[in-house]
Amino acid sequence: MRTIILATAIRLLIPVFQIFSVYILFRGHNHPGGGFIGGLIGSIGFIFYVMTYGTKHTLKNYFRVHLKNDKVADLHSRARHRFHIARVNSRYRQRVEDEWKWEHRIMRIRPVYIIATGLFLAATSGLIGLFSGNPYMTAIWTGLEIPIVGKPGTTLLFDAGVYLLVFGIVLKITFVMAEE
Amino acid sequence: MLQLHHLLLLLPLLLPLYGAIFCLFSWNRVNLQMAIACVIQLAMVVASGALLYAVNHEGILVTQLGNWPAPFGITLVADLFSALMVVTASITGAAVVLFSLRGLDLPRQDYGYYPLILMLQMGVAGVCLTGDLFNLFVWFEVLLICCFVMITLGGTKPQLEGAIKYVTINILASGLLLTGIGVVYGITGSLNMAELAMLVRMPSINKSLFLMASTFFIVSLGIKAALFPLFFWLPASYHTPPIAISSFIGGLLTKVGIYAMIRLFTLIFVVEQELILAFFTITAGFTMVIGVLGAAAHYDFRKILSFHIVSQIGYMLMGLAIFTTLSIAGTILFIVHNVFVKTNLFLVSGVVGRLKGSFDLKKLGSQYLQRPFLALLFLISALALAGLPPLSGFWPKFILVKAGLEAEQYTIVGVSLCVSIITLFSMTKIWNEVFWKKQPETDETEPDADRLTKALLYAPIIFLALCILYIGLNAEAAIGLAYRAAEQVLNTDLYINAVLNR
Amino acid sequence: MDIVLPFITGLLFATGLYLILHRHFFKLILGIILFGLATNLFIFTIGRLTRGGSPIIPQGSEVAIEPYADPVPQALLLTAIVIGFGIQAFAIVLVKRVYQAFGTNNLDDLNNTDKTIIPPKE
Amino acid sequence: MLYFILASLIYAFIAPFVHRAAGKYGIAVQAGVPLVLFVYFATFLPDVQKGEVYTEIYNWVPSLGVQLYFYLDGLALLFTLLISGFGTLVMYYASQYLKDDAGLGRLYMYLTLFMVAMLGLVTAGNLVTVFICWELTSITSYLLIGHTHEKETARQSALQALLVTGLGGMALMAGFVLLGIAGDSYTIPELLTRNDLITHSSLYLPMLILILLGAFTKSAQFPFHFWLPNAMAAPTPVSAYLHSATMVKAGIYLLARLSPALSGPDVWHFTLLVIGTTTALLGAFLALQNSDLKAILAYTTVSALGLLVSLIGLGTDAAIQSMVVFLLAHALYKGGLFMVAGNIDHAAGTREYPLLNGLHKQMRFTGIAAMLAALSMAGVLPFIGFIAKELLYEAKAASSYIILALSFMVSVAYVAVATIMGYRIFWHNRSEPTKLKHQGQVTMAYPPLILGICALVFGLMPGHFVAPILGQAASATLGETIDFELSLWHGFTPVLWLSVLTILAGIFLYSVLQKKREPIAILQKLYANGPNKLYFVLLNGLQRGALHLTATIQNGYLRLYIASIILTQVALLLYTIWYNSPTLQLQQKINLLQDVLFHEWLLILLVLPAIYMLLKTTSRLTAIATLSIIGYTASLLYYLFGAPDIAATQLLIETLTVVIFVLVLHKLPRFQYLTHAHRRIKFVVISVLFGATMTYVLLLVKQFPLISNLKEYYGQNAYLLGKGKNIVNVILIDFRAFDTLGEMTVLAVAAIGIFALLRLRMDKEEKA
Amino acid sequence: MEPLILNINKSHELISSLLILLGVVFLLLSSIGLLRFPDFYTRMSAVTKGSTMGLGLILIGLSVYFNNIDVSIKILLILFFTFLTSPVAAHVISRTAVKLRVPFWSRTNIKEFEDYLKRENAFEPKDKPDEFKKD
Amino acid sequence: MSLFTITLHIAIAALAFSLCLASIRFFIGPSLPDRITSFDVMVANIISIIAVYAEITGNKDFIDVAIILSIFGFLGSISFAYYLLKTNR
Repeated sequence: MRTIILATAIRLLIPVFQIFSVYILFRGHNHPGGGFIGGLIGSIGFIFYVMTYGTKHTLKNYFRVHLKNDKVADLHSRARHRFHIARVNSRYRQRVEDEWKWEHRIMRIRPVYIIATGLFLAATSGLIGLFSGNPYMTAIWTGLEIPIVGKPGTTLLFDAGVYLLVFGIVLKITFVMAEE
Repeated sequence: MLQLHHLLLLLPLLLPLYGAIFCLFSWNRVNLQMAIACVIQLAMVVASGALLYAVNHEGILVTQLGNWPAPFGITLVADLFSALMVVTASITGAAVVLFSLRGLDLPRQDYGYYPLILMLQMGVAGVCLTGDLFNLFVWFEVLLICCFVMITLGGTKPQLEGAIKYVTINILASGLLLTGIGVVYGITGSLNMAELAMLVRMPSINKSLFLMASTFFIVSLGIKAALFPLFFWLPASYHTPPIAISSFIGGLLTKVGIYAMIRLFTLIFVVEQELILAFFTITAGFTMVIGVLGAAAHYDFRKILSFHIVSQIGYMLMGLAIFTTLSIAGTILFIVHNVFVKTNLFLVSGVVGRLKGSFDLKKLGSQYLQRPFLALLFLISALALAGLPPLSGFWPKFILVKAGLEAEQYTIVGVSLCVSIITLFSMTKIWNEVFWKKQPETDETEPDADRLTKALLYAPIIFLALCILYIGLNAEAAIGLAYRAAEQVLNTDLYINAVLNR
Repeated sequence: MDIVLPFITGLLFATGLYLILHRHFFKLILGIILFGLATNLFIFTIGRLTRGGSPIIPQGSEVAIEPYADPVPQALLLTAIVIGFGIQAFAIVLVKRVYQAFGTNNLDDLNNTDKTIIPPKE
Repeated sequence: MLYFILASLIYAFIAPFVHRAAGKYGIAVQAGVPLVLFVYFATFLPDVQKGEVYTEIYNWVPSLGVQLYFYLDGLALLFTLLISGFGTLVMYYASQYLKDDAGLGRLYMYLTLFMVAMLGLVTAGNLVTVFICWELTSITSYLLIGHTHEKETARQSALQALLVTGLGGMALMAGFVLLGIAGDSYTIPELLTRNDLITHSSLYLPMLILILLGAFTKSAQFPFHFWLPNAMAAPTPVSAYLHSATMVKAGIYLLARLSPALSGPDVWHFTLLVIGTTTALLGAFLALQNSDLKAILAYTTVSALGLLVSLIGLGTDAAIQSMVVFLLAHALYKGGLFMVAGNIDHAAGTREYPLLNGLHKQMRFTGIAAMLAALSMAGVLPFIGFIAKELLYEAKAASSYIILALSFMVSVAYVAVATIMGYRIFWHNRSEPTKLKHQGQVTMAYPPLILGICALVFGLMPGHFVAPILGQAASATLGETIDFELSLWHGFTPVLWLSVLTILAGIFLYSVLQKKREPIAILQKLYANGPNKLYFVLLNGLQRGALHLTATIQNGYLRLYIASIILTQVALLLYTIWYNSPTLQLQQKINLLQDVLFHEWLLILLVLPAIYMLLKTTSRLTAIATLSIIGYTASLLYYLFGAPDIAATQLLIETLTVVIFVLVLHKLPRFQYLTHAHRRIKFVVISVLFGATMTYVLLLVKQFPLISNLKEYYGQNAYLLGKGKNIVNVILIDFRAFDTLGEMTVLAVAAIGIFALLRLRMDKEEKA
Repeated sequence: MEPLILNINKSHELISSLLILLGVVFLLLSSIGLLRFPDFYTRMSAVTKGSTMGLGLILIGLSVYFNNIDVSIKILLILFFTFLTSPVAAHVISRTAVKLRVPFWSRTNIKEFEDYLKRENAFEPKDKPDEFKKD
Repeated sequence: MSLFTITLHIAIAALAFSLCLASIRFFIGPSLPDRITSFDVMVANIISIIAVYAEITGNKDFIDVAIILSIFGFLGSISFAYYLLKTNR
């Protein structure tokens, strides 16, 4: 389904969805929204992407992080090396991908890891209360007041866990199914 | 700083959760997952043992999650009964995990078996420890979906075939359970089990509506516990997955359903009790009889065991139906004993199946001469299942019979005794066919197992057999515990006061 | 609306069950989803309905101002919906796999493991 | 005493290893264990003979009133001596008889286990302990009878024995519990003193029936006698042990033990007498019909057990006295004869006595042993069997002449059997002596010889050895102290003449049997349809019935399963509604219809055709789209009634379901109508019923006000304590965050499950 | 029940309600078009423009009513999404329709497409699922 | 009830009516793309209903639902199209 109109629209929409999803996550405490809805919105862009480009392309473009390029590090200064890594990991990743070299160490971000991180965040947000002598999941609040978020506390951590989990799950399901 | 009882109540839930998380993090490294699972299981046994110890010495433990007062947040409660369940589950889980190190084929282990079994344990602990009706539903769903996945893990044809029935019927059950919870909320406006128990005992509550609500719980929990007109999913599916899975599911899950029934029908649904108990009595009788007849009819090792699960659920329900302290104690003891025994029998069948490559009784034989030690282990579990003294099965049966006769419920006692004879018959059928009979000629060669594999396969069976023997021989400890647990279960004021902190 | 929604719920229950009782896979899965929908609607209806007021504390206030809908059934419902989604997704995939493995769309062809077969009398 | 029994129990489990390690000389250890026990119990003789009772109490399960209560009085001591003494002989005999058997080690184990169980049974002073040992003897005897387990018959007989005695065991358990309830105690000594309480209890009759059922099955009384002859499939040492002195006598022991507590009412005496006499006659008759030596012995054992039961049933002093003497005599001669039969079987390879002739030259010692035992059995003068028979006749004569006549007939049969065993096989020389496979082993003849000599010695000097202990046993059975004297010679009393007559008649019967060998056909046929047949019919019926029932119930059709589940739910709901429930105020409801707004009506209008469409469509995609329309409508309803969070979630879920469907849809089956329309009717009925019931429930519940303090609490505190303004969200991640944690777990597992389901395919033939 | 008062003072209410009514009319018209037009392609054209327009008007009316920066941003966001996605969706669906050879109205001038349609036929599957024949 | 509210109620009724009209097209078909189109229109109608309802209740938060629906309605129609193309390929 790679029509040029759809493909372009999707490419544009993905970052919008991402930002919007984080927004929904953060304001969920005071307005409709929250981790679940946010996670779904965040992952929806990738569903589109999978539908238009296929699983492999999606994985290649978004779920491989090029961490290091040792050879380059020898040639350049530290600052340039950092820049290079940033470049490799952001805008120009496709171009780097094309000239495959062993020096690029690639880390796969598996959806399972996202799921596990989400669960871990959610479970651990409760532990903070537990180890301060209260029951599990007792909320601890910071004194700050941030515009959209309100007062951040452990519940926000919990919500972020839900977000990541839902994100990971939708990705996992979509990838597996689309590969069929 | 950290308060111990908060931690104790949570460890049975958090340990498997964190174990599962770490297993997910080490997704492609099975060996690491094995190590994590083993360590977590060991820790679970210790933690649940500590919980039981604490409950035994200090009475009912309560923690209000999130520090919200009782009816508003979610409460975790551990009385003796639930602590016993948790201990039983964790011991069984440890045995099964040990078994599955070598008893389960590697691809299955690779595809998330360990996180699944850990989350399943979390679900079981959640059901046992929660003091909130909706939370109960959530944990039921957790263990349900874990079961779905574990039953289909591997995706062989029989597995899929069994799973489709299992999944459909259990989804229905969940729907009905949710509906029931909705009705209860619609009547009382509360979800906390202790508060509900308090409300139900007030004159202002509409008793007939509450009776109506209880039917949803009878049916949905009855499906999960595999009662008579609702048990069909169990024989359809439990014999299809690999043994390491079906032993855990078959050993534990229906008992969790019975646990929930006992909890709810002693605590909350106490309106029009004669009616409910009469229904339970009839159902218990039919469950026993139909289950055991199914076992008598079949010639497949695992199918026989599956039908026996149904039959034994009848005994447990019978204890609830008689509704005296003694009978509830009998049921509690029966649950504990039956989890061990059933798991162990499944594991024995797994060893036989793994070493001989078949579960069909007609194709097996000569195991008595080839593996006398395994025969002994099987005999211990089988006789315990049939309730022969002085193994663990005898005491709960005796207690139930005693309680039943004291309560003048002669019919159900008679039925239960006849059923136990047929149970004995079907167990000896396995013994006759698998162990005594001469091996029929087959051209299949026996897969050989190395020493470590054998040790890992046998170790959990020996361990569980020792548990069975321990319960049987040192019955006073177990019975005393069960009796006190039953007293706690029936003395609802204790529960209500502990939770609502009055 | 308090009077009409129960009927809709009952209708959805009936339809869902009727679809489940078909022997066709696809209808089974449709029925399961519809049944879940009916259950959700049931819970929503049984916590009394309030037209309009959402359980969100308005700006400038520290407590909720009546009339607002009972937030408890809503919270339960959210959890139930999400759980139901997880299970339904699994069920859909399961049905697909069963269809793939057996090549049949008839549930009645799937009673090999379960059916008790009476052997002929010797 | 506990330590002795425990030690031998533990020894039982290491017996196979001892056997393997010690080889040929292991028998010293194996037989040594019962010997030590015998000696140990013998040390109690002096005390017990004085009428003292030795007790030892350990608490086991005090909460159920279960103790390890050892209660050693005369009766118990008699049995312990029999058991351990016989145990010694049988161990030795087994070591000779099964010299080359691979399973000998295990046989030792089971024999020792069995012995310990029997000892526990007779010394136990607590009903529960009695029952535990009772069941242990059942299960060990199952394992013993099935020793030659690769033979079909052995397995079947073992199963039969187990099922019959197990059935009795279950009955016994219930009976014991009832007895415990009626007598308000589980300790036997206490129960023995509460005869009045028990016999006047309303539970007496069921209790009696249940206990008798247990005792009768164990002691092979009519109609449960059939398992005993079949159990002869066991190797002879086992038969000699189980079926002469020990297991079958457990029932007798139990009756004797409980007789002080239970006797009194006519029903007790009558039942025992009738059943006992019937069994005695039947057993004697069947013994004469058979030609297999072990079968003959088995049936005479059945018959003897019947006599013992009838004696207990008589319950007079004389009857009980004769009971204990006959018990001892029977154990001695029957054990010996079994071993003799085993020796013959071992040497000749057959047990059909018509084939056996003139064996005395080849098996001299066995012959002598057989002769001694047979004489005792026939009740010839200097043997203990004679004393037993005298007493028997005296006891019976005191009650009724009919019973005496019956006893006489039974005794005549015994004489005939004894003649066969002691004379026919060994000294009957009319035809060629049978060729043996190998010479009789002298070592195998020792145990029966010892038993025979015992019978002789006890007969000659009854007062010295046996009278005191037998007296105590009789007292224990009667529940009161009695004078007990045994003497060989009573003078020329009528009873003596009767004895002589018995022997003459028996020899006459024997000679008749020699000529006319054909069994009586009609009776044979009648018996072939007797209890044994009944057992098999029942067993097969059970299996086939179970099969048919299971095939009906577990039929593999998911639809029917679901229909039955839903019907149960509906039935329960309707019953509770009918039983007692507030009526639905319909008028009030109809008035409410005015409140429904126009657009709400329109939304509902949307649902109805959508449902119709869903049922009618033949396109998969349309069905999914219709489903999502219904879902969107529902979410719009949520939205309109103040639940934006649910509405949003429902929309997302609905769309995501569509996506999942779409991703797997082309792998899903096409639409087809598989069920015929007329079949669908009943499903329509069930569905409509279910939907209507749910609607009714909903309307009914909504009729009453909902008083919930949750809503108010959350409304008050969501912002102040939970720091969030969206109450639903605060509930989800703070008040009830634990639910959400569970929900997350479900989702994570579902994802893993979908992944595993799609990727992992263990079926090899199926391509991934 | 309060008396019906046309509160002119609240001019944003007036403007908003007018805009909304206008939008509703657009939506209604597009629905009618969807129902009445003869073939898929004409319906498509009626719908995409009409419904997007109607939705836009309603949303603008909403933002006028609330007159609030938050709401306006959100509404801009919706408008952005709708204006971006609605044509894309229409494009994708019509493309699909052409590929599936959904029939044209008899009076459509089809000649200029003929080449394209022929090329499309090469991609036709051999075994077509039956549901397309039915629908 | 002011005239403004009445106007909005009329608007919402009209939108619901429009929804019904679209659903009629959905039910009569005849081709699948037709259905998808009408599905699109229905989503637009639902968004409008949500918007108007937010105005009736004066609750700004309700608009969020509209945003979410506007995103996801797109996903629905795209995935239907995806299916049609995928089975057709």
